[in-house]
Amino acid sequence: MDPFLNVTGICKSFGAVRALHNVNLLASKGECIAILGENGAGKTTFASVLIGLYQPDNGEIKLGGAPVSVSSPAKAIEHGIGMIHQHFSLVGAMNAEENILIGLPSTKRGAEARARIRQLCSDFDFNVDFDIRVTEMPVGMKQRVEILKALFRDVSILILDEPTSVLAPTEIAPFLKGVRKLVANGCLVFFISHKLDEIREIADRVMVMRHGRVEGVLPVATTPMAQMSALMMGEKPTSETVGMPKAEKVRNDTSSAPDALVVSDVCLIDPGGAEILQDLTLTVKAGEILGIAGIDGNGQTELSEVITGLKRQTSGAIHLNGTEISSASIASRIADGIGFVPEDRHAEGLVLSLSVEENLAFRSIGDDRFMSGGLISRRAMHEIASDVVAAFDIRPPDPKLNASALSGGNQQKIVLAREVARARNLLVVVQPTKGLDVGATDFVQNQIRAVAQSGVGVLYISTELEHVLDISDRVAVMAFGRITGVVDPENTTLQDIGLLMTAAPEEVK
Amino acid sequence: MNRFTMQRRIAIALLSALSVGGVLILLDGHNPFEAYKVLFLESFLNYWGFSNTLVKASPMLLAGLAVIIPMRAGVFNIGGEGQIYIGGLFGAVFALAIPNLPGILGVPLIFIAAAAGGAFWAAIPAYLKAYRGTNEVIVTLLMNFIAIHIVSYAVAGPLLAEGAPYPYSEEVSDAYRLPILMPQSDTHAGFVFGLGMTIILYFWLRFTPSGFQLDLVGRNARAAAYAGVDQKKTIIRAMLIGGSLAGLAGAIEVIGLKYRLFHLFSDGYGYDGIVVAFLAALNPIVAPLTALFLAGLSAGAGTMQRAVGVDSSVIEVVEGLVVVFVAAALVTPRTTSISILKLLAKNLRLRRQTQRRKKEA
Amino acid sequence: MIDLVLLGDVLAGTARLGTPIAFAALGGVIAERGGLYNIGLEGQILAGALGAAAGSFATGSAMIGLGCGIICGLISGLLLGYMSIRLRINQLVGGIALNLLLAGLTAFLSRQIFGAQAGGARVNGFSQINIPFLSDLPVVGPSLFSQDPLFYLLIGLAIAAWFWLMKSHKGLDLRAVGENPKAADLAGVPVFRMQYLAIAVSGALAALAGVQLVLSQVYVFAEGMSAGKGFIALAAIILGRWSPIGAICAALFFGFCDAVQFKLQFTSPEIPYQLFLILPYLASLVALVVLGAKASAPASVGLPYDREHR
Amino acid sequence: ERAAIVMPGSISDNGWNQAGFEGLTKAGEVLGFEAAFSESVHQPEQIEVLSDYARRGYDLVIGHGGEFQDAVERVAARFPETMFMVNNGLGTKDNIANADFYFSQIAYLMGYVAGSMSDTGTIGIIAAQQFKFTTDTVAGYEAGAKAANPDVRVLVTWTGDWDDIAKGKEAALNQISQGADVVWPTMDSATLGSMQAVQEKGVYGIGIYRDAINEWPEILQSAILDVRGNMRSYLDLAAAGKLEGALYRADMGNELAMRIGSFHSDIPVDVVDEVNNLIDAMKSGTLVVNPQ
Ligand SMILES: Nc1ncnc2c1ncn2[C@@H]1O[C@H](COP(=O)(O)OP(=O)(O)OP(=O)(O)O)[C@@H](O)[C@H]1O
Ligand SMILES: Nc1ncnc2c1ncn2[C@@H]1O[C@H](COP(=O)(O)OP(=O)(O)OP(=O)(O)O)[C@@H](O)[C@H]1O
Ligand SMILES: [Mg+2]
Ligand SMILES: [Mg+2]
Repeated sequence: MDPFLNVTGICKSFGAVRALHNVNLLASKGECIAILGENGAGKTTFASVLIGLYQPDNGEIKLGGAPVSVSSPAKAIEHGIGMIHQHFSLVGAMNAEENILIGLPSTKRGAEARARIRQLCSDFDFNVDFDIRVTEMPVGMKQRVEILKALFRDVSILILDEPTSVLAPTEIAPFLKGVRKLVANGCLVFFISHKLDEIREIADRVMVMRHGRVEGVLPVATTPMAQMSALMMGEKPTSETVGMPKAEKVRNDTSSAPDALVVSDVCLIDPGGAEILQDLTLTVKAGEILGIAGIDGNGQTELSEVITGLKRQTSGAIHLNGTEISSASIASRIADGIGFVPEDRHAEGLVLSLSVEENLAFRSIGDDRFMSGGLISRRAMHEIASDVVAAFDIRPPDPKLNASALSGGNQQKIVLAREVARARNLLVVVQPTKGLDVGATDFVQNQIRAVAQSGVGVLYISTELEHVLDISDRVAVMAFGRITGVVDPENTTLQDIGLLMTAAPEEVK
Repeated sequence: MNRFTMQRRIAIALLSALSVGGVLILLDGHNPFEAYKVLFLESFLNYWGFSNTLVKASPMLLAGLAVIIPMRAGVFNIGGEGQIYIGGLFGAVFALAIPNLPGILGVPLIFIAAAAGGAFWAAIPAYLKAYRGTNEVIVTLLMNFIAIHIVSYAVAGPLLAEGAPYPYSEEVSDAYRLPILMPQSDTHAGFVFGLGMTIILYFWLRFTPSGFQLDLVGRNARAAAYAGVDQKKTIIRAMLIGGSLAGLAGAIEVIGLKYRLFHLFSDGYGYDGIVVAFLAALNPIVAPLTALFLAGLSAGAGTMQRAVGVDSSVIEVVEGLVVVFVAAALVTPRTTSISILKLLAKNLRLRRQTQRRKKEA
Repeated sequence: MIDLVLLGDVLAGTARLGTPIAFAALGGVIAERGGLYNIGLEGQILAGALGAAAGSFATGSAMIGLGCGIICGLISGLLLGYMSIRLRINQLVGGIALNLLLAGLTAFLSRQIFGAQAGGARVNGFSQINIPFLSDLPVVGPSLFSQDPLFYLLIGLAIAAWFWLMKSHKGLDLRAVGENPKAADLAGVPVFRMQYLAIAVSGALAALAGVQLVLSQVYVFAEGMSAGKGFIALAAIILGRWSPIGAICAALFFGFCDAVQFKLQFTSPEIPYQLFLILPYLASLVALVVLGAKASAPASVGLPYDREHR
Repeated sequence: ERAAIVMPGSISDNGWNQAGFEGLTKAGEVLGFEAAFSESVHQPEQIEVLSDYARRGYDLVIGHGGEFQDAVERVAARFPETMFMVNNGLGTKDNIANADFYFSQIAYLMGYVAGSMSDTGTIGIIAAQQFKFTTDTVAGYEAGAKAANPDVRVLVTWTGDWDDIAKGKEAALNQISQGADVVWPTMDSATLGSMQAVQEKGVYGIGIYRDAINEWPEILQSAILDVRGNMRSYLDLAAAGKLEGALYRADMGNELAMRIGSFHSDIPVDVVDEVNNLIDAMKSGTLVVNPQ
């Protein structure tokens, strides 16, 4: 029997960067193929070719034995190919329903469509607010809308590009179950992820990519994880690739350390009157990593913004090293040595139209490091960037490249590198490992640990519970804009944390 | 499209524009080759033609910069035209009110007055944009019309020169007139002044934190806020600079070219500035080139009419076509923001490489 | 009683002065909602005017003139579309160049078609239609219900455009293109086709402004007869917050101020007339500030969409 | 002999510029001049264009409109061999001649006709922009109207635009709705719009530059400012090498340049006679209209 999808000899270059090199793949219906590879390996590019977003320089795609030309996403949809994108492609000014219905034939947009959307939501156990516009949604909800959009389109090939990166742990399981159901119904699913456990759970085969080539397509069940990583990393052991020994997991004893950050009784009420943060109090000691766990959308983002000055709290106080900074400007907090990795790298972490080196500098442009004789030293900027690019293994290793040309994971590394270097007194990170491959994740976690070890307080906010537990000295759990409990990551169970995460507001009091 | 090199694209573009225009010139009963010869030779390679080009390029350059700086902060200044008028008005009023200063003192003061006028006219949309979120495009556009009428009133009323057959003011005193660069012509020092501004602004944007931060606001306002840049202040600053530059363009027209304030003294230079700015991909250092291109086109077109007798309506068509086609050639696939200079440099490098390779082979 | 007559006058003047601006503004709204600036409105008004004059001149039929005007608008719209969508020329530069080109071309052609008597060749046009009963109403009757057919067409088109844009599926798709073309593309909207459609319709609507000037107002073509209406229309788009109805209200408001301005010149001849000429612009500005036009433009307007760029 | 004319507007504007263009080309044909022209030359280009013609060896360079006065003075100083002329100019030099019209004189006659023919006692005049030409015209028109009917009300509207036809129409409609039953539009292209309104509303109009009754039957009388004739008279001098740096002012005495057109058939004989008497008085100098 002919395979359903037959991809042969696909090549794609961007300028000097060879993003795909002679990619071949056979796949049949009812199969789930994971795509694994380092940041910048070409996963998203491959998916984009399938979906008609990029035109390959070479190669052929056959569907059901017949060559097809996927010259546009609309064509792809006609052929029953759908995709969930790594970076959301939603219309901010429209609500969830409109976003899902855009582009569909009129016959599929009637009242039944609305009913079906809600049905899908409950099938997948998705919490989506249909009354607000996408711009007002927390990232997790955006991702759910993105997923719904693809699911709604009755596809025979579905490509998921890091679909779970900002889903709450509680949402991931039902989502994966839903995907399995699709596969069982004969859908061909590509699942791009850096999370080996998810791949293991859901995929039948894994296609490992490296530097734009397919290194192998292996059955998941019989291939040890180590072999997958080895293929992906090019035989080198993980820690060496990233140029640093994997740090011993040492818990810092910070009980006698001074307080780096004290947040006391902070409330934040949004213009609509909703209480986003309620009497929130927490302390981060110098040299300590305080993890914040919680389901996305419970005020974590806002907490980080209040601390860094992007939002002004309605009441309450914030102290940094004993000095009140409650009403200090963002600029003065930057000058105070607060590093901040924001949640949305495209929206605020990066300026995509600037080069990598400028992105590495823009939040500290007045620093002596970047200045000479009162002027910005482009040379210093370049040299510092060259070092960072090497240390963080940012690819392609060209600091003059526009940030927009980098893969998602490499973009994240830029933000992290910049903020880690900047943080002298406090580092606030939100979803720092989002989109990073295994090696990069280790590297970044090590960097953050190193920052803490140098005496900087770290506030580590993430929905990736494992990473939080892995790195934190203490873990505070947030729900409904409050801290519902602070636990010791060594002596706590996932269940306890799960309870705290979903604690109803009245219980919290 | 992607496969063409820069030179080829520009060449093809110009050829297409000129052949379409040539047909019209032919229809109009003239020899297109003769007309085009004049168009090119007399805009740059002829003393008088080049002087005309420079005269026009001066306000265009400053008006272009007046678009570039605000645009780099994400503010769309359509108001160059109005700012030119108000700048010219302020400069002229100052020059006429205090006619007896030595030039060395008077000219800078006139410039300051004109810059203040332009900045004042830009401050209104800037304030509305920064603090009330009002769309700046519409405010600046409407204010252009208002400014033109204000100057029209001023020169027909309070400033009207004695015995003038047309609304214009008295002449400014000799000491205040900009020096003439090319003897016997009207080429005043305005373009040199514009070049100076260009260099200052280029370095400011590229090598000072405040310039860099202004650029950030335009590229990604949220990221700029996250970098501690005060967006409101930046918008105001950018517009004040833009307005000052346009105001200076007005002053240059008054004390460099006409020596009086005239009704309708700017012929849409504020709008030409938009073309100059975007053809330069918003890079100040490229703006002199694009200003010269546009000015040369307009000067050459004029001579084409006078020397060959081509109908001015046909000339407008040719001008429009050339701008369209050249703009099309300058758009590089997928890298709209790369500046012309960069592209040229890249091209040269490529060519040298291939030549070297050929030699080696 | 005098006041009522005055009011009726002003209303009629509003409709006359506002209608061409409103057509152009409506065209601008459609284009901008699809993510394209149409700075070429001014030139397209001229194209429509010339088309209408030439069509009616050649055949003696106003309807054919109308058709020719619309076709000229469609072509000029598609031309701008090609520049903005395919060539990805900066949309402001392209629009400004198109204005230059069309100003020249219409002048050239009109001299060819109508000869030396360029301004003088008068053509057949539309006459007023009195809506039964309504046109007999006092004050508003003669001014609003006894207008040329294109005024009614404007009202009809505005409502249709509003309905299409805000309520229909294709309208949603078009708005999505203007907000985030990549998202629309990935959702299966044929982005480029939608944009060409929008810009062509936009050109045709702008051309209707010229058609109205020629076939309903002055019955001749004159060089430069758009006289800046395309630029005022750009302001009306924003003042009307990118809504078809809003833009038309804004255009009519502008027309209203212009009509009032003429009246004021009589009542206060001692005030310099330039101040009255400023009035429509100033009033629009004040309206904008008072109404607090915070509503923002379609997020991607003016940015050429390149599928492979990220 | 070569002559060039530089105009501020389009040569097909049915008004000032068209008159200038035709004036030079027609005269050129008759007198054997080589004639060149530049249209739509705006403020910043004036000096450039004028100098260019001088440099190209044109013997006579004409700036068509008072707005060229200043630029001509600048350029003329540089090209002492070239003769310059400003139509509607003010201020002569050795090589700068001026030609203009005694606007208020002919406007007075138009005002007189309008004042006599108005049933409502209200008449109007529409102009684009306020400067010497228009203010003189308005003043003469008012004076003439008052002479015919001391109680007449004269409406003046400024449109700010020479070529905006829609505005021209609106201005006329406004005057008519204010009771004006004679309207005199004095713009360029925009005049067409005003005349359209005059025709639609069934009132009278007054023409300018040429005998407009041939195009619009509702024209009572036209102020023929024959730029052609005026230019012809000084081009004749130029051809003979006798053009001097002097003011050549056309008044009712110079019929080639300034005269009235045909009377509308509605105008009673006595009014016609009175007008002719006024013309005689003007010619003889017994009637002096201000401003001169
Ligand atoms: N539009 C583009 N322009 C320029 N370069 C690009 C473009 N798209 C992809 N690339 C380059 O192609 C390579 C592959 O990128 P891709 O996004 O496919 O990586 P990825 O495997 O998805 O990585 P990640 O895990 O970080 O998302 C990268 O080096 C990237 O810089
Ligand atoms: N279209 C544009 N919009 C906004 N910013 C731009 C645009 N084009 C260039 N820039 C920016 O303007 C600044 C100066 O421009 P320039 O092109 O000289 O920089 P550059 O390319 O880094 O210079 P070089 O290559 O010589 O080092 C840079 O920050 C550049 O990124
Ligand atoms: Mg990717
Ligand atoms: Mg990734």
